[in-house]
Amino acid sequence: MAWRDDWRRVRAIARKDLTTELRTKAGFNGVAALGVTILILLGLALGPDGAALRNAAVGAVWLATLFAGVLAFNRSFQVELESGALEPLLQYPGPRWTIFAGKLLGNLVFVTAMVAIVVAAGVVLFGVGIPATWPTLVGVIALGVVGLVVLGTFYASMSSRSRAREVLLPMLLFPMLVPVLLGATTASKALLGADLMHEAGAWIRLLAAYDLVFLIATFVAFEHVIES
Amino acid sequence: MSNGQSDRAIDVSGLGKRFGARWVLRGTTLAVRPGEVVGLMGQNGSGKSTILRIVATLLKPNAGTAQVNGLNVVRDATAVRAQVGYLAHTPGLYDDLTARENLKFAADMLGMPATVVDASLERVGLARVAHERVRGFSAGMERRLALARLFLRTPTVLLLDEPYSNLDAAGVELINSLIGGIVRTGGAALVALHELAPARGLIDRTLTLVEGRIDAARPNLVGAAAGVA
Amino acid sequence: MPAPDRSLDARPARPPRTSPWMGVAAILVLAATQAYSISTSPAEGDMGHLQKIMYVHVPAAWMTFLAFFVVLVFSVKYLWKGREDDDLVAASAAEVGATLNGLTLVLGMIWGRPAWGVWWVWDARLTSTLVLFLIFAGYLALRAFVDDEQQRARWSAAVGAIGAINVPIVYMSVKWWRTLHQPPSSPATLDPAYTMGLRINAFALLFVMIFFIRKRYEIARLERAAEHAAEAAALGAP
Amino acid sequence: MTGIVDDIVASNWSFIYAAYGVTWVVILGYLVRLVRAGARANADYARLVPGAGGEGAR
Repeated sequence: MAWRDDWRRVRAIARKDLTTELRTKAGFNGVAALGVTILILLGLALGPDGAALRNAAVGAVWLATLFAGVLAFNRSFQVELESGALEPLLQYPGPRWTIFAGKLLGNLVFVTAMVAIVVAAGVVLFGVGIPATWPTLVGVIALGVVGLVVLGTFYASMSSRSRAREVLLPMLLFPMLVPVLLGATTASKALLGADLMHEAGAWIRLLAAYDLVFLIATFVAFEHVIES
Repeated sequence: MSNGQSDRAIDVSGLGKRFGARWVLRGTTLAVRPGEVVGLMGQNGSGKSTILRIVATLLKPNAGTAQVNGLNVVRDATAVRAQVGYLAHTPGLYDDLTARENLKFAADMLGMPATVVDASLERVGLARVAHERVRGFSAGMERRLALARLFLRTPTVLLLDEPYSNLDAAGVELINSLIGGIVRTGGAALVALHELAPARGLIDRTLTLVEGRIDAARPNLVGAAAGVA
Repeated sequence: MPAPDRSLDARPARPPRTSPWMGVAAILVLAATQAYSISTSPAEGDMGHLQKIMYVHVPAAWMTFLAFFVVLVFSVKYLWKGREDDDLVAASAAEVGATLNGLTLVLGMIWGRPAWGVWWVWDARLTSTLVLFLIFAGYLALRAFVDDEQQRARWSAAVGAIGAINVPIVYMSVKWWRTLHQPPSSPATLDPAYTMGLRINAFALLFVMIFFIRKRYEIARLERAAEHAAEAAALGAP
Repeated sequence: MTGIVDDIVASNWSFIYAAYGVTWVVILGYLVRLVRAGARANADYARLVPGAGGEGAR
């Protein structure tokens, strides 16, 4: 029965975060708009040659996702800090990992929605043809998003409570995401081409392993990190 | 007495806590027995809130120990949290959720059935505005809603931080009925106060904090008042 | 398994001091091994005397990884036991490791310019060393930006352990990223004439690093001991 | 050795000097940092712990 209570807590936190986001709207719209703006700026910086743009599309989309995503993670803890809600949250009985899982779930939905917009914008703006292997491509994006959200949520739980949080989160997060960036961009590029060298499979395994390793590591470490 | 039953609901011994270089608690020792309501007096910054937050497992002490029903607040934090009801100085509500959603969230986190939510709203007199967002609430309404969270279940130890501020006479009555209800079932309460008046008749004794220590020389205000009367 | 509360009597006495002569000796030995290997190593066929940079670059890279391994071990140990000393060892090793890491990168560039004609190549080892540097720059920034020392210890232990886990993954991913697109620049197969020089230099630098970490740790302990003394005075402990 | 190789070798010496120069600047620089931090910590300790007597007492 305990796991049912825990799952109820996880859902409650995710639902609460998403309801707040939905009602304020400014948050999601702002983050998604930033992602698209970064894409447009990259297009201007790299264009106007069509072939060069198509070549750079994958990198541009992932960079826009990383930069806009960083804003989402600090936000999700800001909600707790602004109204002094973190203390009651920590005072509830039940294991602390449920807090992390709830935040993770909420951020996953938030960032997935944002990525959908950024990818759609990237396809249009950079003139990318959708390949026949698109379901695999969606899988690659999903694996990349999970890696981003797991570490982003974990580091934001600290950076949101430190001095200079706007600087600290990217400093901690971006170097950690190098394997995600390389894996997601290379696999996506391979799938957009014909994947003649069959390299996408290896990258997908790397992404999956990365997600699994850090999912476990952050769940273990979160309990030590969340307390004040 | 590391776990199980104890003759002390709250047992704080030699507690030290600092924030940066500033020492807020300097070896505080106090105890509250089951069925007892103790008022914690002292000026602003004397460390009242810090003691409550340590006992509520929200802060870790730099020195000394604190126990709730024989459970150590650092080692057995999860078990302590299940027994303690804590009302913070700030309401800690989510502004963009309605009153009812805020309570439903608390019920989910506490593992209580959803049915207690409406009863609790009724009890604090907020049933009428249950579907309004907290953002539009007055300070007094926010405090009532924060209080409603404590009515969701029956803790054995209540920790209240300045519960009477921003409350009208009816609100004061609510707090007192909450404390009374807990004490009748053998629970205990530690209440941080800056004036005794609203809690008179309910408080068994008072302790006064001066510079992070219990001042032994200060008279028990409840006893003193009784003596005069 | 949260960190246990520290009771009043668990106050550390004045920490021991490593003799400064150990540092002098380590640094003199390093100078001697460098002089020996520079003067005895023959000029290499392709690169001439340029290979002499290897005697500082390669040991610096090895010691960087070793230092961060120490960070990993003591971070995990801190999360497990909650002993303040472990946090201080991890912090000291991270600081020394980041310094050596920066040195490794600069030496790599000084090597790359004459050897390859460019200051930087996106080679697997160079790139992952750079990422490692960034990860631990983040670690040190976190330590600088958090004031509460219990919080700082817990947070940096988590960041240190998770950052160290990432190091092999980064290395592997950068290597694949390179090899799947173009052949890697062939690593110079090492002639036996150079291995001896490399080994003794690595050991000399190891002694210097151990001295640095120990000294840094002792200073941190001394600072903490002074704070604990102030704590005892504030609490009026017997 | 041919003259061309000699030229390359000669030009490379400046990079070798640079490499060893940087190494010693870093090592000695860190050493200086440690010595100063150590002196400061010792002074603080001697000030805050009466009777400890700074160097190695207790």
